[in-house]
Amino acid sequence: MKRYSAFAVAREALRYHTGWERAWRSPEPKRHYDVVIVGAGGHGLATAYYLGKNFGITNVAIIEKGWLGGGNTGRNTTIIRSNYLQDPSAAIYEKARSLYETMSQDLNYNVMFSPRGVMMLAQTEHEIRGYKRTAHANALQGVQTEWIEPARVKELVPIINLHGPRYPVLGALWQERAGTARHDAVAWGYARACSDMGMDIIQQCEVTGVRVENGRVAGVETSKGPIDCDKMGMLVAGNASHLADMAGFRLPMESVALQALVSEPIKPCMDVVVMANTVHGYMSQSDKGEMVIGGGTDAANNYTQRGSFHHIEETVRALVETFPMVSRLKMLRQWGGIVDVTGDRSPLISKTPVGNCFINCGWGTGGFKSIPGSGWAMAELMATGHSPLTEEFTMNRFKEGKFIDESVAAGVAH
Amino acid sequence: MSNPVTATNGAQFSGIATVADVGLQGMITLRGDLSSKPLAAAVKAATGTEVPAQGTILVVEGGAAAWMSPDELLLLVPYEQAVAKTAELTKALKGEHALAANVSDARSFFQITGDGAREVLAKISPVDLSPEAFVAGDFRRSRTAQVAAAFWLQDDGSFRVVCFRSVGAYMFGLLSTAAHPQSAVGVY
Amino acid sequence: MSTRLAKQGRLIDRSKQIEFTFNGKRMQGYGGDSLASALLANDQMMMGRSFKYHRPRGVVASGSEEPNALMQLGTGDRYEPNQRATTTELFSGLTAASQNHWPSLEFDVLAINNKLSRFLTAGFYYKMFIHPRPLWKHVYEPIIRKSAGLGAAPDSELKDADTYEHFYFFADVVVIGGGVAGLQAAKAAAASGAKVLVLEQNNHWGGRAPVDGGTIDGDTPEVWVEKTLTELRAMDNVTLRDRCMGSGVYDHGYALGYERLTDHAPGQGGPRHRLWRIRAKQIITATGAIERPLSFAGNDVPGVMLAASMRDYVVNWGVTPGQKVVVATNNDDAYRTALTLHDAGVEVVRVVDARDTGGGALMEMVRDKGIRVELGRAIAKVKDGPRVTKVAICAQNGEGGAQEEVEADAVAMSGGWSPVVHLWSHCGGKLTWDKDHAFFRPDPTRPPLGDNGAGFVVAAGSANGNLGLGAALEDAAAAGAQAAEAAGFPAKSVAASKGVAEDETLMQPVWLMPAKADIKLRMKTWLDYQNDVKVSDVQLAAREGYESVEHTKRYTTLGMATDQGKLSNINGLAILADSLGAEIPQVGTTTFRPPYHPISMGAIGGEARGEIFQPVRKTPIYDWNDANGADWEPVGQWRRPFAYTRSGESRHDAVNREVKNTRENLGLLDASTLGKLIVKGPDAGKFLDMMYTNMMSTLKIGKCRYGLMCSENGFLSDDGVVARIDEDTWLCHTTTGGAESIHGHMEEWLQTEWWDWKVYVANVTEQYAQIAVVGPKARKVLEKLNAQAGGGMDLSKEALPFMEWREGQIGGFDARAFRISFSGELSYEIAVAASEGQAFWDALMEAGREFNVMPYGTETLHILRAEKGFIMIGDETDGTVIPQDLGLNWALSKKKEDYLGKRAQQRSHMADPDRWQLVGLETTDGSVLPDGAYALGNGINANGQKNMIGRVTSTYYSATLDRGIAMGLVKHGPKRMGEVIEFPGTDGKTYTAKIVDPVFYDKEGEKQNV
Amino acid sequence: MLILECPYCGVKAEETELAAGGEAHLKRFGPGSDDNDFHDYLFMRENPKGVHFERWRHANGCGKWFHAARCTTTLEVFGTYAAQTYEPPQEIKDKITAKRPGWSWREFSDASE
Repeated sequence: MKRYSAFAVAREALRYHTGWERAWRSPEPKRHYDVVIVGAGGHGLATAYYLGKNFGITNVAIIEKGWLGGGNTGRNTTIIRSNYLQDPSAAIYEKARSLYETMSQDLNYNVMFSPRGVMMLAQTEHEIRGYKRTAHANALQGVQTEWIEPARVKELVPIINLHGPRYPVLGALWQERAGTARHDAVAWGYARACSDMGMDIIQQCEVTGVRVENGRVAGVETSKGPIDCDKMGMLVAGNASHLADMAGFRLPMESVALQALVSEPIKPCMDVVVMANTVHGYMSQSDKGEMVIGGGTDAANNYTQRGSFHHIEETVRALVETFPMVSRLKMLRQWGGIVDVTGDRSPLISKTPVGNCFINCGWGTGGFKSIPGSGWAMAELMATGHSPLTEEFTMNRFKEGKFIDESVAAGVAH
Repeated sequence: MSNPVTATNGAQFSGIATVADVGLQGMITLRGDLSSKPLAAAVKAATGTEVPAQGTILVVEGGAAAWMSPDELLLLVPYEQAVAKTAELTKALKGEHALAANVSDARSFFQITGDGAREVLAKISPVDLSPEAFVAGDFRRSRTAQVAAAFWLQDDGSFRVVCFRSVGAYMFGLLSTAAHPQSAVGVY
Repeated sequence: MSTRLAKQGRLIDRSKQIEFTFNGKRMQGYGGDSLASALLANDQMMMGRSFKYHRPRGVVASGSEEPNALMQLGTGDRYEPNQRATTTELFSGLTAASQNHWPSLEFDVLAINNKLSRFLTAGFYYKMFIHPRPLWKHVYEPIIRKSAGLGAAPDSELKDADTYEHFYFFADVVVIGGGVAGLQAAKAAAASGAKVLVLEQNNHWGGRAPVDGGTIDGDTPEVWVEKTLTELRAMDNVTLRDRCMGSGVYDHGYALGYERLTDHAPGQGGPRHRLWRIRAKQIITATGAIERPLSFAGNDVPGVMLAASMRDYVVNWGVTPGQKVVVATNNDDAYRTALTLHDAGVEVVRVVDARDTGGGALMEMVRDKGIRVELGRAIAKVKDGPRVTKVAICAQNGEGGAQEEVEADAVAMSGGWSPVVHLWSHCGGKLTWDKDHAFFRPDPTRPPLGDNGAGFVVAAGSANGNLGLGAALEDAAAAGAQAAEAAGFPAKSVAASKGVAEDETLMQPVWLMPAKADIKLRMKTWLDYQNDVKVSDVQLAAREGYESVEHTKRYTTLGMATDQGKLSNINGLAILADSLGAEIPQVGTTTFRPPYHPISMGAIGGEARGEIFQPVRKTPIYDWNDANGADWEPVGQWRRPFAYTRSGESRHDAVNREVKNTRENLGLLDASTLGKLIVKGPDAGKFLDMMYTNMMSTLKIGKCRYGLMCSENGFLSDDGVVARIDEDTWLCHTTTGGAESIHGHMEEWLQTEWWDWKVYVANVTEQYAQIAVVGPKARKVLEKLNAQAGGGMDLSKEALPFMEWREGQIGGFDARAFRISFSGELSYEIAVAASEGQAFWDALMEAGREFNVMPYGTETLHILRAEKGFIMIGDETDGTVIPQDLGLNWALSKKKEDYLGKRAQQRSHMADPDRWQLVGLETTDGSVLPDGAYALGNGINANGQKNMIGRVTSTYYSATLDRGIAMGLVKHGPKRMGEVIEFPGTDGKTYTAKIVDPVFYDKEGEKQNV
Repeated sequence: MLILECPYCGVKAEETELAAGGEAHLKRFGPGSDDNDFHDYLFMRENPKGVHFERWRHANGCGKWFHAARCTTTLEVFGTYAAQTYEPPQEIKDKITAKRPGWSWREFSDASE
C-alpha cells in the first residue's frame, strides 16, 4: 500500500494525480475463508480489521450486498461520544472513542476525527439530576465528563438561547474529548487497511442463505455463489432479523427509521455538538459548514429508509427554539436510515444459537460512535470466544431480565 | 361559593376569523353501549337529542350529544345543570354497564366565527376542512398543532373547539396566531 | 458586458423603477426583475465565489437550479444567507451581498486555493493532515472550516422577525409545476370533476414555453397560458397557487408545498412562508427539465451560461448577459438562443455544434440570419479576465488543439436536457435511461406506491421526457386523465391542446468537450460548480476504486452542494461510467431526497415558536402562582412552582422556609397536576388487581390505598392513591404526567387483552383543582372555612380518619377530601371543581393567614417526602427498579395469582440477592451528598472500570433536621445498617455516609394520624 | 407520513393522529409460564421485510386501539381491523395472499389459553 501523506499528494500533483492506486481491491470471492463477515459497513470492516491486526486472522471475506459503507455508516450524523451511564455501554463506547482518537494514524487515512466536544443540555430539574448522575458514573468508569453551568454553555456555544420561554438551559453534561468524524472516511479507511492485509471485500454480493451443518455454520450462499467459512459474523444493521432468519434463529429486535437533515452550509458558527433531549433535537456543524441535525426515531416498523415528515418538524422546531438563528437557515436535504432497536435499546454482541456464528446488531442510534470499539470487541469474541467488552451484551440477557437500559433518565414524575 | 371561571376567562381575538372563549359549558362524558335503549332514553332526557351517528353531533336548544367513539358520547348541557344531570344519568343507567362523568370544568371551549374559520382550523389540524368535506353537524376528534381537540361545525358556519382546560391558553394562542389578520389563505 | 436591452422583457414593468443595493453599491432594476436579472442589467456578472477554490463565479442559470449566484439577503433579524439571486424577486430596498470571500468579491485572499487546485483534488484531505495528530484539531480543521461554508451565519442574538405557518390541504390530484404541461394536465384532471391543486414555484405561469415559442392551438404559448389560467380559475374544483413550490413527495400521497408569501415584500405583515401539508390521491409531476452544462475547460468562467437561461434573461427580463456571444451545443434547442440573441441585436459570434451533421430547421434559421455555425466543433477553452474574454474553438473529436480563437464576452452552452425527476423519485419512483435523449426519465411501470399499493405519481410533459411542445401537451393531457381516473374520477375526454414548434433533430451526447481533452484541460473542466468538482476529480475517484456512484459522490462531493447536483449529476455520472467502461444506467443515480430546493427551517417549524412553541399545561391556580413568586419548573408539559421565592430570598432559603412552615404551621400545595382516573364497571376490581401490584378489589368504599404499578417487564412505573367510590367505581390517582400515559396503559389492556371485561375508564384529571392542605394546623383552617360557611363536612379524626375520603362541602365549596399524606403531616387533599379552584385557594389563603399559611412548591414536596422515606417515581425509580428493590414487598399482593409485572419479577436477575436496595444515607459530617453520586466498591472490573456498590437516588438538605439526608440503592444495603461507605464526588471530594433507615422523621408516623 | 383508516370511527387518519404500538397478536404469558415463552412474548419480534401485523392507537382521535396489516418495504396497507381478535380477518389474509404470495407469520394464537 502506498502511504498517504502531504508528500505523496505533492508528488502526485506533479504528475496530475495519475499515480494513485486503488484504495481497495475488488476481487472475486474464493471458495473458502476462515472468517466470513457479512456486511461491509463500519462495524463489519472494523471487525475484520481487528481480526487481522489483533489476532493475525487475515483469510477473511467481507461480503456486502450494496457498496461498502452504504448503510447507516454513510447516513448518520457522525457524533462520537461515550458519556453513557451503564457500565457495559460506557466501556464499549469509551473504547471506541479512544480508538477514534488515533484512527487516522492507525489507518493512514484521515478520518477527520474532530474532538470538538459534545454537550447534552439539561433543561429540567430531572435532567440535571440525570446528568449529574452520569458524570459521577463516568468518573468511576474512566470516561472524562463534567457538569457545566449555563454561563459555560453559552461560552462554548455562543449561538444558543439560554432563556427559551419554555425550557431554560440549566446546565449541561460536557464531554470535551467527544466529537465527530467523517463517516464515509471511517469505512473507506478500514476498507483500505483490510484490503491491504489481504482480505477480500466483495461488494454487490448478496447473501441468500446461511448453511448450517451439525449446528455450526458452514458457509453462506450468495449471489456470487457459495462461500465456505469456519466462522461467520453478522454485522448488517437494518437487515439483522432477515439474516438471522436465514440462519434459523430470531432476534429480540425491531427495525425503524431514523431521520436526519442538513442545512445549507454557512460559515463556522458552532464549534461543538449540542444535544437537547428534552425537546428532541441535536445539532453540530460539519467541516463543510452544514448544520447537521437529528432527532428521535420513528415509531413504526419500516425498511424504506424514509421516515415521516412530522419527526423532522418536531426536531426543527426544537432547534429553532434552542438556536434562534436556525430559523433563517434552509434545509438542504433530509434522509433516513434503518436502525435496529432491541428490547432495552442496547446492542447485541453475542454468540448465537448457531455454532461459530456471531452477531453484532441492534445499535439503534449509537452505531457510528461505537464502530471501532464494536469491531475491536467483536473480533476478540470471534477469535477467542470471549470478550469482556461484549459480556453483558448477550442475547440471553432478556431472558434473565438483565437489561442495559440507557434511557433511565426518561421517567419524569412528581 | 364563588363564580366559577374558565381557563381563558372570556378571551377574544379577531383576524381572518374571530376566536373567542365560549364560557362555561356543561359537559358530560358518557360511556356505555350506544345501541342500548336505556342509554338512548337517558341521553334524550339529559340533552333532548337522539344518540348521534358516528362522526356527528346533534344539537338542539340547550343541549347536544356528540359521538366520541363507539362507546362514548360527549353530552352538552347547561353548565349549572351538569352535576345534577350527571347524577340523573348515573341513576337512569343503574344496572347498565355505563359511566357518566361530569367534565365541564376539565375543558376549554372556543368558537371560531367568520369567513376565515375553516382556514384557521385547517392550519393546525390534519383534517379536510373544505366545505365539501366538512359540513354542519360533522364532529371530529383530532389534533390541533400539539394537543388533542374535538371540533364541529354549527349550522351558522361557525366552529366550536373543545380541548383540555390546562391547554386552554395554548389553544387560544394557537387559534389567534392562525387567525392573524394578514394570513388568509384564500382557498375556503 | 451585460446590459438591459431597449426592448423585450415580458415579465418586467419598465414603469416601475426599483432601487436596491449589492455589496453596498446602489443599483436599479424594474418591477418583475429577479435579483439576478437586475444584477446583470447593472453589468454585475460576477456574483459569488465557489466553495473550495474561491473562484470568481457568475450566474449560470435563471431558476432554482442556480449553483453560483448565492446571496446574503437582508440585514439584522431579517438576514438570510445562501439565497439564490435567480429565485429572489426584486423589491425596493433589497440589500444583497455576495458571499464566501474576504475581503471582497473582487479580491479574495482564499483564492489562493485556486492556485493550489492542483494539490487540492478530490479526496486530498483524506490523504493529508494525518500527522502529527494534534494538528488536525488545532490547525488544519479550523483553517478548512473557515474556508468552507457559504454565507455568514445569522446573528445568534436576534430572533427571526418573521412568522411562519402550516396549512393542511386535501386534493384528488395535485399538479406540481405550472408550465404548459402542468396547466394542460390540470385541465384534463379537473374536467373529470376531481379536486385539483396546482403549485407553481415562480410568480409567473407557463414555465419555459413563452420563452421557447411555437404555438398552442394557434396562439402564442403566452396567450394560451392566460386563456387556460382563466378557464382553470373559473372552476370551483381547481386551486392555483403561485410562489408555491412542490418541495417533497412522501409516503401515502403526502406532499409539501413551500409558499413564499412575503419574501418579495418583507415586513408587509403576516407569515413569511406557509408550508402546505398536502394529502393527494394522485400527484402529477410536471416539473419540466433542466438544461445541462457542457464540460469544457473554463466552463465556469463568469459569462458562461446555460443557453436557455440566457434566452430567459433576454425574453423575460430584457437583459443580455453579453454583447458577443458564442453558442455551444449538442442539440437543436440552443439555436433558439442564437436566434433570440440575434433578434435582440446581440452579436452571435459562432454557434459551435459538436455534432458532425448539425441540427435541423432551427439551424437553418440561424444560418439564414447569417450566423456562422461550426459543426463537429467544440470549445477547447474559455479564457477569463475574470469574465469571458476569448473562446478557443477546436475539433470535438480531438484533444483540444485550438483551431481558432474568437473574442467573446459570453458563452451560451447546452449539453442537452434532463427531466426534473426529483419529485417522482423522492418516494421510490424508479427511472429508466432514454438513450436517444441521453437522460433518465420516469419509468411508468415502477412509480412510487401509495397506501393501496398502486402508483400515486404520474409524470407529465418534459418532466416525463417529452421535450417537444406538442408531445409535452399530449403527454400532459393523458397524465391528467390518468391521475383523475386513478383518484376515482373517470376522465371526460379532453382533447390535448395542439402544440406546434420547429422539428428538432436528435441531440448527441457530449460528455467531454473535446472528446479527448487532455488532463490539463480536464482539470479545468467543471462538473459541479459550487463544490468545485472537475472531470479530473471524478476520473480520479474511479481510478482509486470509488466506483459506486455513491462513493464517487461522497469522495468528490459531486452533487452535494446546495443545488444538490441539478446541473452536475448526469454529467458526472457519464464521466464515471466512461471511466469504468460501463453504461450510464449501470452506474445508476444517487438517491433523490427532499426537498427539491432548500426550504426555510422557519417554515418547517411553523407556528411553533415563543409562547406556543409547545403547550404549557396550566393548573387553575397558575396565574396566582405566577404572580406570587413561583419559580417555575417544567414537569412534562406542566409547569409547577419549584418554590415560591420572596423578594431578597434565594431559592434555597425559600425552600427551607416552606419546609419548616409546613412542618410547624400550614402549607398549601397546588397538586392539581396529579392524574385522576375513574375506573368503573362490574369487572373494575378485577381489572385494578391486574393493574396494581396491590389488591384493590378488597378496598372498602370510603377508603384509600397507596398502590404501585409495574410494567409488564416488571419495573415500577407509577404510584398513587386509589380511592373506592362505590360498589363498582374506583378513583385512581397517578403521578403528574402519568395521567395520560396511565389512562392509555389501562385502555390498552382493556381493549387489546381483556376486551370482554366490563370496565370503563374516564380521565377526569382536569375536572378538579386539587389542593393539599398540610401541617399541624390543616384541620383548623378547614374547620374555620366550614364555620364561616355555616357548616360543612365533618373533618374530625373520627369522621374522616387517615386513609379515608369523604364528599361534601368545605367552606361552601363542593369538595372531595382525601385524608392522605405525602409529607407525614396531618394532611387533607381537597378536590374542587377546576373552575372554582382559584376561589378555593384564595379562601384557604385568607382563612389560613392566622395560621401562618404559606404555599409550597415541588422541592418542599420532595424534601418532606424524603424526610419520611417515601419513594418518588422518577427519583428512586428510573425504569430499572422493581418494587422489591425499594423494600415495597408489602405492596406486592401475595394473594393474587397475577398482576402486570409479576411474571417478569420472577426472572433470575430480578431475584438476584445482589441487587441494590433502598436505604437511607447520612453523611458523617452532616453535609449534603451530591446528586447522583455512586458508592465505591473494591477494585475494578474486567473493563478497568471501578466497581460500584450503590448510588444516591435522592439527596436534600433537610431544614427540619438541619442536615443532609439522602436515599440510595446499595448492594446488600438493608443488611449493612450502620456501615459507612464512600461516594466520590465530581468535585474531587469523597463523601462518606452511613447506611441508615430511610425514614428520617417521625418514624412512628404519629404526626399524620392525628 | 402514513394514513390508516381507523376501523372504529371510520376516519382516514394521518400518522400524527395515531400512536404506533408494535407487533400485533402477541399472546400474553403470565406467572407460571415457561421462561422461553415469557421471553418471546415480551421481546422476540417478527420484524419482517414485508407483511407486518401491528397495533395502532387512534390517540388523537377516538382513542381506540386497532390493528393494521402493512408492508414494511412498500408501506402498502392491506387493511385495518378491530383489535379484539386473535388473528386478522380472512378477507385481509386473502388480500395479502393475492398481493404477496408466500407471505408468512408465526402462528396466530387462539382464544383458548
